[in-house]
Amino acid sequence: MPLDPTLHADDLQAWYGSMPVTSRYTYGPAGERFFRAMKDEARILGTRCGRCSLTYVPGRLFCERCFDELTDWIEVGPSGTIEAVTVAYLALDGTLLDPPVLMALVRLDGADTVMYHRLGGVAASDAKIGLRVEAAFRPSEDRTGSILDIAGFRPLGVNET
Amino acid sequence: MMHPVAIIGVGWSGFRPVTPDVSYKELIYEAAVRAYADAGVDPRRDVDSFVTVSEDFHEGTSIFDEYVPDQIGGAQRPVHTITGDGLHGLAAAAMQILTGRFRVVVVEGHSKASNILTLPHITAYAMDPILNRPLRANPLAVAGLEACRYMHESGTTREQCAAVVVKNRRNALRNPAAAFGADLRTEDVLVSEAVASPLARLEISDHADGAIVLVLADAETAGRLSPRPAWIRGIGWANDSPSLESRSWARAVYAEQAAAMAYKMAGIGNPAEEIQFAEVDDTYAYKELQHLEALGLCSLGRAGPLTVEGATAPDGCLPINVSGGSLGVGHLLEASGLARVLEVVLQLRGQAGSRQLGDVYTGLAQSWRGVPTTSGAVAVLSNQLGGRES
Amino acid sequence: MSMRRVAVVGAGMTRFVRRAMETPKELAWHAARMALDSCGLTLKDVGGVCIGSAPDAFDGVHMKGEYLSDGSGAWGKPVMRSYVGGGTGVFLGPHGWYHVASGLFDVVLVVAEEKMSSFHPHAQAAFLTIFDHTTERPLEPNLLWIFALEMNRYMQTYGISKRDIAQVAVKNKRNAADHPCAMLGEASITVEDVLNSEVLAWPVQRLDVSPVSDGAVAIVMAAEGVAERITDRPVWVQGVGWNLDTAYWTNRDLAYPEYVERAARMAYEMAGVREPRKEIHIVEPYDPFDYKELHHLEGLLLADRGKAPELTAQGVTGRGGAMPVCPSGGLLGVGNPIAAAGLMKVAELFWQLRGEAGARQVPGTPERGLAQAWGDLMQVGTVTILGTQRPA
Amino acid sequence: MTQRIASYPGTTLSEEQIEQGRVLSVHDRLRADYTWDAGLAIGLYLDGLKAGVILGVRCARCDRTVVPPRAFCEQCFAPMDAFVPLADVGIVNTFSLCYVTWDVKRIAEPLIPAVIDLDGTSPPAGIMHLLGGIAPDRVHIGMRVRAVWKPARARQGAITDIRYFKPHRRG
Repeated sequence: MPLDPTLHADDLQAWYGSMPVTSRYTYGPAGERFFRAMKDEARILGTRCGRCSLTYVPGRLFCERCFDELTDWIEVGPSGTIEAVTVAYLALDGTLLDPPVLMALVRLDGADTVMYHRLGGVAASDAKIGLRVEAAFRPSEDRTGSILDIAGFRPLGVNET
Repeated sequence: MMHPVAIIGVGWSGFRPVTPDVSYKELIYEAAVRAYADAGVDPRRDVDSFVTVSEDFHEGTSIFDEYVPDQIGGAQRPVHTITGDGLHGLAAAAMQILTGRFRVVVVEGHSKASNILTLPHITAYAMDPILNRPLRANPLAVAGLEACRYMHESGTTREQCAAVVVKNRRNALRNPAAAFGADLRTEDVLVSEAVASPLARLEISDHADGAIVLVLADAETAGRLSPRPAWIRGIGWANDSPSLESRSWARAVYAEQAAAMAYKMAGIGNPAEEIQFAEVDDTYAYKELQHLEALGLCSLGRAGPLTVEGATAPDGCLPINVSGGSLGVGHLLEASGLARVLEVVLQLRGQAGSRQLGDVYTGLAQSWRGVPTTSGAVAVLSNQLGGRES
Repeated sequence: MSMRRVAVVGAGMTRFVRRAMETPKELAWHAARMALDSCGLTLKDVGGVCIGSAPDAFDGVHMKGEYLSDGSGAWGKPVMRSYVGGGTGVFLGPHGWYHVASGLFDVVLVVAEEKMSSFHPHAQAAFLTIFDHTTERPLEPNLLWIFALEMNRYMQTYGISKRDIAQVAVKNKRNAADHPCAMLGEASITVEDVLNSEVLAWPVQRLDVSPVSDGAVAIVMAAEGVAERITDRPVWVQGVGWNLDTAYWTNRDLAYPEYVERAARMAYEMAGVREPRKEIHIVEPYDPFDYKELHHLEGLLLADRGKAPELTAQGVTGRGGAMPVCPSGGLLGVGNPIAAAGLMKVAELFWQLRGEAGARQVPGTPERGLAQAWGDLMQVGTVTILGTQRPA
Repeated sequence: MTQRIASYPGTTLSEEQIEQGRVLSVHDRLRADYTWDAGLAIGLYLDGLKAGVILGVRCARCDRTVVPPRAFCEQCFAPMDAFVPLADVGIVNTFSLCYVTWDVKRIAEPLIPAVIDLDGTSPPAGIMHLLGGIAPDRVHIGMRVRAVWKPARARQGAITDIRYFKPHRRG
């Protein structure tokens, strides 16, 4: 006969624990070049795949579609167009963000892919697909070679389109 | 498929928001015992190979493969882990049988999501550590962005998304295994608090605990053991780009490609006509609509209106997620795809109780691995070997 | 139904290094690209992709298979990742085999990758969480515990000395001096060096252990009829086998790896091998620790229990011996980026059986080789048998 | 490799190149916290440890008694029959002298992990734990050991309720 499965509520136990995972990531050759350009010159670089006529931004070492190595680096942006936007109300730990954060997909002028980043300087109600924006870089002394070297994307000035 | 493969046994335990009375091993063991009784096999004698699906960070253990064999009867047998959805595990099992060297293969998937205290942090760790993660956004923002783009290009409205929630959670009321049955109105969904616009809280499936085990067999064994085998007429799986930057956002290209592979194998030329009912991924309400269109079950932009008109209700012309889907049953992490397959098998056997659809002989199950992946799989099942000519 | 035969037609790999600059995707791409180039194929020719990679904790990415998919050539293709701990790399043999033998794919690209250096500061700490979270982890075990416990039991049961075992480290690190991708190739290493190295977890000392590494390896597998058009020397998959023992490793006899024997018998049966010691001409058993090569040779039925050290002492397992073992240089010499380390052994057999192993080429004309990996809690055996002869 | 391949990709870095920023890098830490349901078998195992008892479990079909307990027998797949309190005495099946902590810090006094086959199990079945109260060089496979428990009030229902196993003379 099987084990007596009758457990009572106070018999229930759980063991608390966590998985210690601490990481350090190097950028690879393409990441090195892309983020150096962001850090040192506030420039956004992509790589172009001639075979697929496709410009990846940020620039990559290889084309995922044809596997060619990508060596043709070109500058793109800093202005671009919103292709999707969301108002994110929850932080990573599930607590409410006040104010919420706007995240967007931005297709930079000259790029065939989008950049996933924060959107600022615009009311949520005005943040729509098609809005023209530009990258707002942090001051050079605050740039470290990170995606955060761009503070976020802002609507283009009134007269620029 | 040169040599037909059938699902001859199904077993599950759960699905409930919490399962504090059982360890993951006991939860899986319960499902396995049911599956083996249903199939009429003894795992220690009759099963040639076992496939399990899991992800280390969902389990809280590195190399979780270590802890899978005992509770499915696989100790000292060929057992391997696929880090994918249960449908990827089903594909791995079917391929082994198709080699001709394995007659009976078992697939197992489970969720103990209630034991995970920091799931959003873990999901965020799947994002690119250099390009995306430093932005520290909640991964639901990726779903919000996809919903925004999909609704922009398809014309789908929030009301149509809300109709999916109402349908699936009402379907779940007739599924005794479902955790989140409810009788809601679209207004309830629309007014629920915004999470990542346009997604509101009730449009996001909650997680549940549970385990599912399926027993697959070759034609000869299925014929011998099973009164009503569920034949796998076609199976397919595909990935779009894993990067947020270069993937397709409006269309679920992974589902289009996985379906094309499965339909080709099943000899299905017109899915909208030949697929009678389907269980598709609805991790978020808009995904059911996006997936219906990607699967060719209706054209771009039509899934929303069809849902509001009741075409995808149990009594509609194309019943979708009669089980309740993830919204109604609960999201089962890597076992989600197996929950979709489970309902299709029960329907094809006529064992779906008060949810039973009428005369059904060909159904489809589709899964997606969730944010931030573009990984999906499709299986086409039938209770007739050749699939009745429509 | 006669089984659809499958062959390896191409292979490629990166150097195994201590701290790679490349991202995991880029490491996978380098190996996959080289494997396709080696047999003149492009991504268009690839039907499906099989990825093998071990703990997500190392590369530091959850659902790592998805993250690696573009680097593995899986854009817009069917792809899945198999993961059986340390056994993963050689399990890619069976995994790729059943993709092709099922009839679903004519050509599959099989890619193994590991970047352990992304776990900071030291990859070994990631292994705490392989132990049972409730009944063992609270004791704060170090990964070395489980190897030292097994090594000690093996030594005690068969009366094997540290010196017997150190020969393996010397043999493999010297062999690795001829491997262009090796981390720890060392032509002049001696048994004394191994015996005098720092004691980590007795009886395990520093030079008994393979290094933490980054790297990627890829092979291309194709169905009969396609393979012969791709290369005039396809190397056939003659046998595959895998076996997973109970998780309760403290209830098992650690002196003998029964799961390796079961996996080997499965592969021998498929390959029609009745006398392994005669019919296996090259062996690449898993050697994350030097004693493991001996332990596994016995599990593979290629040496009597407790007698593998004698074969090593007699030079039988040297590169010029009757049964070369780890001519590649093994994990001890080439390096141990876990999943990639296992597939490196399969790639070594591919190059050896085609006479393309350069300075590592074993003499004569070997026709059949066996690669084996081990993993989990002293618990999984994976075996791939390759041969120049097309299976009957 | 194939002689045709001239050079192999993969560039290695030194720790200094990264730490001094000559090569870019970014750090991260996974927040992964869990409460793992112990369930029936391990729930009662932990209860037993709190009460100063090591519980095994018995399969009548296979006529074996094993530890740690499990709800089913992995050999015959039948549910286990009964919990069996075991003596907290056993034999060292194997051991190690470990001079490195789990997070790779060097320690002078070694930890002595061991597999201890407990009396009352059949065939002999062990658990992993630590040895103590003995000079490292005197530890040997086959020696008899007994559990040293934390005081009852300090026990919480955990494997660490046993501090270690120390040498034990018979009787």
